[in-house]
Amino acid sequence: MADTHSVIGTQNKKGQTYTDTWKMMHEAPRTPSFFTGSEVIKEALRRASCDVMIAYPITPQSEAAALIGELFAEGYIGDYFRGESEFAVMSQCAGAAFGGARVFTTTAGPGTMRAMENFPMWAGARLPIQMIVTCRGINSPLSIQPDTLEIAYLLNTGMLVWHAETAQDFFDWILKGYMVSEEPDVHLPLALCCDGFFVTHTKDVVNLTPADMCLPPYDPYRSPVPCMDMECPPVRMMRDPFVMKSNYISYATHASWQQEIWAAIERSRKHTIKWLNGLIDTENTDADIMIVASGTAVSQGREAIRLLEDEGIRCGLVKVKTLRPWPEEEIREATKNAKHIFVPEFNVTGWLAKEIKATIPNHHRVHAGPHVCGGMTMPPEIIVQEIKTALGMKTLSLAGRGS
Amino acid sequence: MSKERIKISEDLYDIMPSDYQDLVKSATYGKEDRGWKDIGSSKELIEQHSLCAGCPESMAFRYILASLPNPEDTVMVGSTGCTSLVFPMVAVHNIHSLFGNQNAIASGLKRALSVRFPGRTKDVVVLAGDGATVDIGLDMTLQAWFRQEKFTTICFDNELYANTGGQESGLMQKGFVAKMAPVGKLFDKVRLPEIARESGCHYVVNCTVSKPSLVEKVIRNAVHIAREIGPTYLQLYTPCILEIGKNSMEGLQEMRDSEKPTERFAYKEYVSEPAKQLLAELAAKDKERKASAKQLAGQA
Amino acid sequence: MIKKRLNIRMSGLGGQGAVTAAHVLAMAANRDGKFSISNPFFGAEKRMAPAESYCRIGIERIYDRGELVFPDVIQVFHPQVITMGKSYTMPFYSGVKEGGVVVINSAQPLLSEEDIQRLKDLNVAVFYIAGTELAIEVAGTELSTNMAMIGSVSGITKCVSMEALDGALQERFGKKFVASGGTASLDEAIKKKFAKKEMLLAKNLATVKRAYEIAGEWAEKNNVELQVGNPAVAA
Amino acid sequence: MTQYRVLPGPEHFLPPAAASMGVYLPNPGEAHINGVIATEEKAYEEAARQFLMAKVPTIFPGPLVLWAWNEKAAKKATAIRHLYNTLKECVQPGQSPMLIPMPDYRPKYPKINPEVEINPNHPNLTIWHNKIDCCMFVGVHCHQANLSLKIIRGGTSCYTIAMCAQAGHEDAMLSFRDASVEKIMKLAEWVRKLKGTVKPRLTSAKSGASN
Repeated sequence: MADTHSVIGTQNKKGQTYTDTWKMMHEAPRTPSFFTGSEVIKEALRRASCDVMIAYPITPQSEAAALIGELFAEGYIGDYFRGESEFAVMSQCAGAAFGGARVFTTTAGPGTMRAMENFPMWAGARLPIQMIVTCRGINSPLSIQPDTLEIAYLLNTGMLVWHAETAQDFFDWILKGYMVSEEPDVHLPLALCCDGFFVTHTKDVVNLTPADMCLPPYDPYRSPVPCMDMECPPVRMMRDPFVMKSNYISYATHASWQQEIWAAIERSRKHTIKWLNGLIDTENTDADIMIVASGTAVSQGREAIRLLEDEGIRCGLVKVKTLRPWPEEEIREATKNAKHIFVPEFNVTGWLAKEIKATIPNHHRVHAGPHVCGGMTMPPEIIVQEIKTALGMKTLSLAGRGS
Repeated sequence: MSKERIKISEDLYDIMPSDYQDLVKSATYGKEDRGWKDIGSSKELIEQHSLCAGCPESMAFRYILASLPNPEDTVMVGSTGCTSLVFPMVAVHNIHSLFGNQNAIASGLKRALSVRFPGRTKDVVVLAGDGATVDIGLDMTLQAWFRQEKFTTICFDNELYANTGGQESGLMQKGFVAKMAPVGKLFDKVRLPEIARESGCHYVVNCTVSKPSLVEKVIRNAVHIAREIGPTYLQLYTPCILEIGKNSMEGLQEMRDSEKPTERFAYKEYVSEPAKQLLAELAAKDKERKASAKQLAGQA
Repeated sequence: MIKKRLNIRMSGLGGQGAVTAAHVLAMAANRDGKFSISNPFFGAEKRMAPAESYCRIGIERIYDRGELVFPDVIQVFHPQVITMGKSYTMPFYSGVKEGGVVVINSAQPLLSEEDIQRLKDLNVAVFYIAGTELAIEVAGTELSTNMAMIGSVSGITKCVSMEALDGALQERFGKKFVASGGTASLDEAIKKKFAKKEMLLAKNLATVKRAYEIAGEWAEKNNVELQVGNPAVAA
Repeated sequence: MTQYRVLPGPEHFLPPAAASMGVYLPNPGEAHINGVIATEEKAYEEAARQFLMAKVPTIFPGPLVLWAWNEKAAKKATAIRHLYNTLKECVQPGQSPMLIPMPDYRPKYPKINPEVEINPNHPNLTIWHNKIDCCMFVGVHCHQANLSLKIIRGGTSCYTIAMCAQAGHEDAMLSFRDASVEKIMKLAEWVRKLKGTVKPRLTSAKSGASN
């Protein structure tokens, strides 16, 4: 029976040393590397002691999924194969997780939607699968461009949902993500999202941990539910039996089961705050104007804040790192001084603005925008214009390209 | 799990419900030549279930569980349907997740067990109804066979959706009038056994569960071949007496009637060349074992 | 003009290596200790269809991502970008910032009177370089056109040093490099053109150098100054 | 800091999960009482007191200790038996300690026998039938323990204790974490220590909303 702590200091078959994750992430030396987001996902997986990765082609995650295949060929991943569709892949991931493996997969846009039936099942079954979501358009007409609408659909599946801003977030959060989602009191799947292309296909400097260090392996016997390998009790065990009156069971069981999933998301706060150093990052929370955003919109917000500074306008920032658990208290506190709260988003419905409005007092302070979608870029100039317009300041009109 | 590890803690043995005490005392985990004949003389791996009285599915379950070569190292995968009312009562780890994804679950499961327990026997057996196997799950059924996933797929074919109240299914006979087939089913029963052969299965059998000895034989063959060579498929007729308007005691006769040479469930078998070799080797070993056993008996 | 950030938009046709050009330029800037980010236009790459890439170089950390809507420099890799409108925008220079530069790969002028006037109003300098001819002359293949374009933008803006470009080329073509579909096959194509990898590197570098010189001279003669640096210090 | 307290029920038709009310699990070395972080020493004393106050103090061992699937499990089973025996020795006339297993988590057909087992899908059948007014879960998988604890809090007035081998349970009124043989033995010592110093409750468990 695998004991996570007893193996620390020993080596795996690739000669990597199983290292205490906290030391590996916080104390080990870092090497700056100029990589695309896809390459960074591969480098994180090289260090993740992953048992099973299942792949399927869909832009913009295909490159990362294929690169992990190379890792498998090199012997860093236990098993790897291409499934037949996202629905099947997510079920194959579930099968591997039921069997006690540390599982990884990647998907995007329409793939996320096709696989959707699996996600509440993953959460209900307490499977700590990690899924990278490189967001892209999901509606007709087809678009492979960045668009974060699919995240709105993931928010109520019972999965943990994090939204990475940069490739650096990706590298760190993939590894830290397993530490949070595999905690026995959490033990939930993690959807680690990013805005497709903006992160996956952009070359940027990322600081990597040493390649000869890797995470301790997953210990399925700390799971809050029995692992299906015929190595642990009870021997008469079905994952997971129907809960209905015809089984002489109270509906209260299913209700309590659902509550337990959301309780587990709540429990993840403590661990997530420790590993991600808080559920949000903030800058200048004393400013009258705040930008609250997640993912690439945070980056665009940072550029906008610089442009505003050049014009003598002070603007603060809240980077929302985790959407589930939702940082309600943190956002309320960080925006308590703000007179205007701007929420730039790469989707048409403004789901983040809605969540924030439901969270803070005096939500008339929230300006839901600017919005772009369908792959449009959000130039910082557009955010500046939105803010100045709302403040009643003059701005030159910024038509998009084609003017 | 070795038989030795299926053991109750001594200091709490007395408070364990009797069905578990019996399971430890007289179930046939680890018994080399376990089979249907153990039924009655040993504790079965299935507890009281909630299927209809006389349901042939319950017979099938009992024969299959009595015949699995290594229940102590077998994990089963089911799907939504009547079978999922039985699985909670089965003393072998088993999984239900969604309707129709059983062969995808099994693919991931088998690979995970191979990674975690290299060089050890870990059998995976899928058991699902015809709706799950042939309709909603057909894609994943076939793709697992294309990929040569090393597990057994068993289809309980009752030729309709029983758990939801008797709707048309792909394995239903042409012309049969059912819910959602108000004027009778308009196309032929899907020929999955033939499709299975063409899709890469190394052992395919189409039969009823009227004869326990036959069920035992095909289950052992299917599991051994899946373990050593590649995918295997069993399509077993387990009529839904309720939906075809029969009485509890008429299930067996229904199966006997439909396994006649000209009928839909006349015994059909396909064995690939490598599978034939393996079966021959297993038969030889078996003979040896019996001979030496006899010898020992002679000496005694 | 000295700016904290130089935003470069490269408009070309699929197969010309515009994506590679942006990557190499960014890698070079990174080697020079500047901050840089490069990314392709996010679309299906098709030969001879419009293709675009973006390179951002600055003296402070760069967060901005994606398509460059308001560039300082626009590079036109192929005449058809202008003559046949094979551009994501009409006109190809829309969004260009005041005091910017447009670099066009063409032996003869292509701009209409109206375009010339509009660019003049924006105080945007236009530089023509016969990049493809130069590539054929120096490297012996039109596939090195992107090298000529890298050279010209560096020559005008001095945004990267020749040493850094040399190193970036080594890194890009010297070792196994992860590239997606179209770019990967382009790598294969250009490797076939050269007997040895060393040869490929040498010829490409030579093309970059030559374009760097030509563009540098032009910038000096027409005192076009657009550089990356700290305006505060420069002032 | 949440004002919510995890107290004996019957609490509600569908009570909330304590974690969703802002109750946090103890850190290593700590325990919680009614949802408030407490020292382990304090928790031992309170748990022992609750046991000795109860009319039917009961231990519910789960599959992880009922089965000798590894050495540690068998040793914990011995410790649990010792705790039960200690309880029997330390209670006063009229108090009747019980040791009832949770052998598995399946929806059992046709129904469980509440005299000999407890099931996480309808734990209250066993609580009500045996008039259990204080119970301790040990060796139950965390997910299943949480279901049981919450359903019990919803429908009965039973005081619940969790001796959890992992991170503990907010849905119990008192929870230890990182349970070990030593911790179970230590609880037994406390029961012995408080013998005769605690006045037993006279009334037995009220039953509440039926689930």
